[in-house]
Amino acid sequence: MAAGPMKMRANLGQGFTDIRVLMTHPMETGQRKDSEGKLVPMHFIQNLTVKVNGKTVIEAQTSQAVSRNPVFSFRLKGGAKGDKIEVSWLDNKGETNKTEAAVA
Amino acid sequence: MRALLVGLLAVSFAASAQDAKKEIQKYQQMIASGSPAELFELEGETLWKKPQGPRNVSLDKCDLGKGPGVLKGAYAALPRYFKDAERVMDLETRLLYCMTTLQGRSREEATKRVFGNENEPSEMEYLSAYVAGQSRGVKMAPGTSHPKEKEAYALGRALFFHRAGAWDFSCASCHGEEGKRIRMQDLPVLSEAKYARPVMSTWPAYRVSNSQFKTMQWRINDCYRQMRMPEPSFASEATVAMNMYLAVNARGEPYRGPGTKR
Amino acid sequence: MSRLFLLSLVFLAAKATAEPSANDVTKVLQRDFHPRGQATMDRVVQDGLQRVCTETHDKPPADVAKALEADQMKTVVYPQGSLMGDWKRGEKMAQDGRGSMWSDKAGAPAGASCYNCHQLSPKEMSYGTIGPSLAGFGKKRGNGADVQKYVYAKIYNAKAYNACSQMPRLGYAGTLSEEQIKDLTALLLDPASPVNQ
Amino acid sequence: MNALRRRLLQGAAALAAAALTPLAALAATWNKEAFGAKSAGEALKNIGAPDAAPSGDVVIDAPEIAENGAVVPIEITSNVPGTRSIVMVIEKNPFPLTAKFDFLEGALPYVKVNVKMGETSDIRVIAEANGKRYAATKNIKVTIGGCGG
Repeated sequence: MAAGPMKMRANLGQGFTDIRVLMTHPMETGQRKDSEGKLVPMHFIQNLTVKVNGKTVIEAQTSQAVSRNPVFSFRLKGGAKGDKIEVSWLDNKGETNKTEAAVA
Repeated sequence: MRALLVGLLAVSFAASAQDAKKEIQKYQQMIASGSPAELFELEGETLWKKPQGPRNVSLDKCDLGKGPGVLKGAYAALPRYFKDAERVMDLETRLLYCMTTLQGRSREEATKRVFGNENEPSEMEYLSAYVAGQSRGVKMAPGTSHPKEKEAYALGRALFFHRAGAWDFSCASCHGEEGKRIRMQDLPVLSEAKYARPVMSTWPAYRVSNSQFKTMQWRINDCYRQMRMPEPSFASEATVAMNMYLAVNARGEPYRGPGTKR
Repeated sequence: MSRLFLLSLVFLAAKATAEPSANDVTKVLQRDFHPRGQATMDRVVQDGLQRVCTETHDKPPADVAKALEADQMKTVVYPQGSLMGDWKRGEKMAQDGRGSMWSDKAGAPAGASCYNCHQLSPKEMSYGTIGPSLAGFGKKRGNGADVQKYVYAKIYNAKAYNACSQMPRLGYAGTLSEEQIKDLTALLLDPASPVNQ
Repeated sequence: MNALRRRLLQGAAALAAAALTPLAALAATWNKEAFGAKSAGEALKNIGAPDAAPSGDVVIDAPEIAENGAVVPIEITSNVPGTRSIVMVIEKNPFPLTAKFDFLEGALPYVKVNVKMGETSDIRVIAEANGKRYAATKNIKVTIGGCGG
């Protein structure tokens, strides 16, 4: 799949909030050849931001070594049902996507 | 002394083999808990509801055996006999039927690209992910009462033990004996319920080795490829029969897929 | 309605769900499979050995097995001279699982898939167990002419020693060349091979 | 040319994206020197986390054997109070630096992610807290799975 849909779950755990976010992204390393033997150009997520109720809590920089269709899990201190979590990414081609979920 | 040493060596060897098995299991558990399979269910839902074909209608009136548009538990009851088509069908065979009858698409167009790749998954793959996901928690109960269903099971069983091809393989060559593996992969004895259940209750599945979502039709197709056989035709009676044999061997198991595989 | 008719109905119903014969299955394969690449349709036609193994679920009567094995032995063609090639090439081939599939380029050298089913070099941790471990194979048996001949023939046609073995007939099937089988023989028997360390 | 300017010059797609993207995301930095480094040491130095002494408070949970190098699940937890960042390198990858996570107020220093490994390698994690660094290492064997066809 090319860069596309995301899905997120945020659940209240024992004293923390568990976040699991799935992203559709090829995460191409630039070293892989396609079926015709041509190198597939690099294409990967470089930045990731996690926000809670509009406030940034995690910022990440990532390389092409993150697996295709990335899955990240994070944890937040405390939290409450209904807290709005937003995760967004930006890749090396300037493409971007984001998803939102309320803590359940 | 020497015997003791040899004994110790054997023990440590056995221990390391045990450890390796444990670590592989841990690997499998960890990838399953962080699987992108759900993304395919999401896309599948969009496709299910998207009007397509000459009649420009979606698949949401497709009858997968539980009535038009009923998805809950439909996958867990497949394969089964369909009176309208006068044959036993598995999920993909039935989806193809709906594409041709409801959407008015030609079989040729609808089967042009049944197996996708990592860049472009196929419509069948997305749809299978979505439909199968609607059976989570439902016990697998493929059709076993209609004579055609019995026939399909018997044919599937015969196919399973049938040796042919350039390398003389049958399915049972790899999946016929307990405790065997290929490379590091344990081989399930698919003729037995104990082994068929965990396997069949987690297909279709996301395969991490090639970042692709794969269906049962693909699974059977790729086994025959590696058996050095010619290619089974998509949705053919033989492939549905094989699927039926495996599903019946797994019946009673709550469906837990779409799963994640190596 | 005559009793005979009723009986024949019962018989037909029973027949409908009875296990299809190997012949029936072959007909299904001919109808439902299609050729692709080097995997041509002649592959679905069973030879006598495949037929007997299918019908007996790989447990043919002893005398039948014996006759089949003798028959298969006749297919083995030994090369002139030494049967030991280069174990390094053999090890590479043993690791390679490709060959004879529709996805493989016809005519390109095939792998031998050995590690899929056998342990060979103790250094390789990823090995299968469908076949017996071959670690230390040559160390235990030496590499005399008889052992070389046995190993070469076993790889060329495994069914010459065990009629319904799950091991492919790699030489007989045309998957591996004479040169390649010699390299594999060396992998098992050469004292310098990792298999014998 | 700095990364931001280059990104802004990347054409219509990027501009369209920029218009829709909150400023914070657009201004995000990506340490090109560190991610482009071909040795773990250089990468760690460039990202501002030169190697440190091992600490039992940084825990890497991962299988010791991965059946496939394309997806290796790694779970990292820092039990060092006040952990602000976690840096991860895969020593034998062509570009070892894999990720840097900055944890601001409200986040726990924990992450689970699937990564690619070209071959059997050490994974090295450096956590930073109160200006000090704490390291953990785990070796993961990448094996060959399946029939290889």
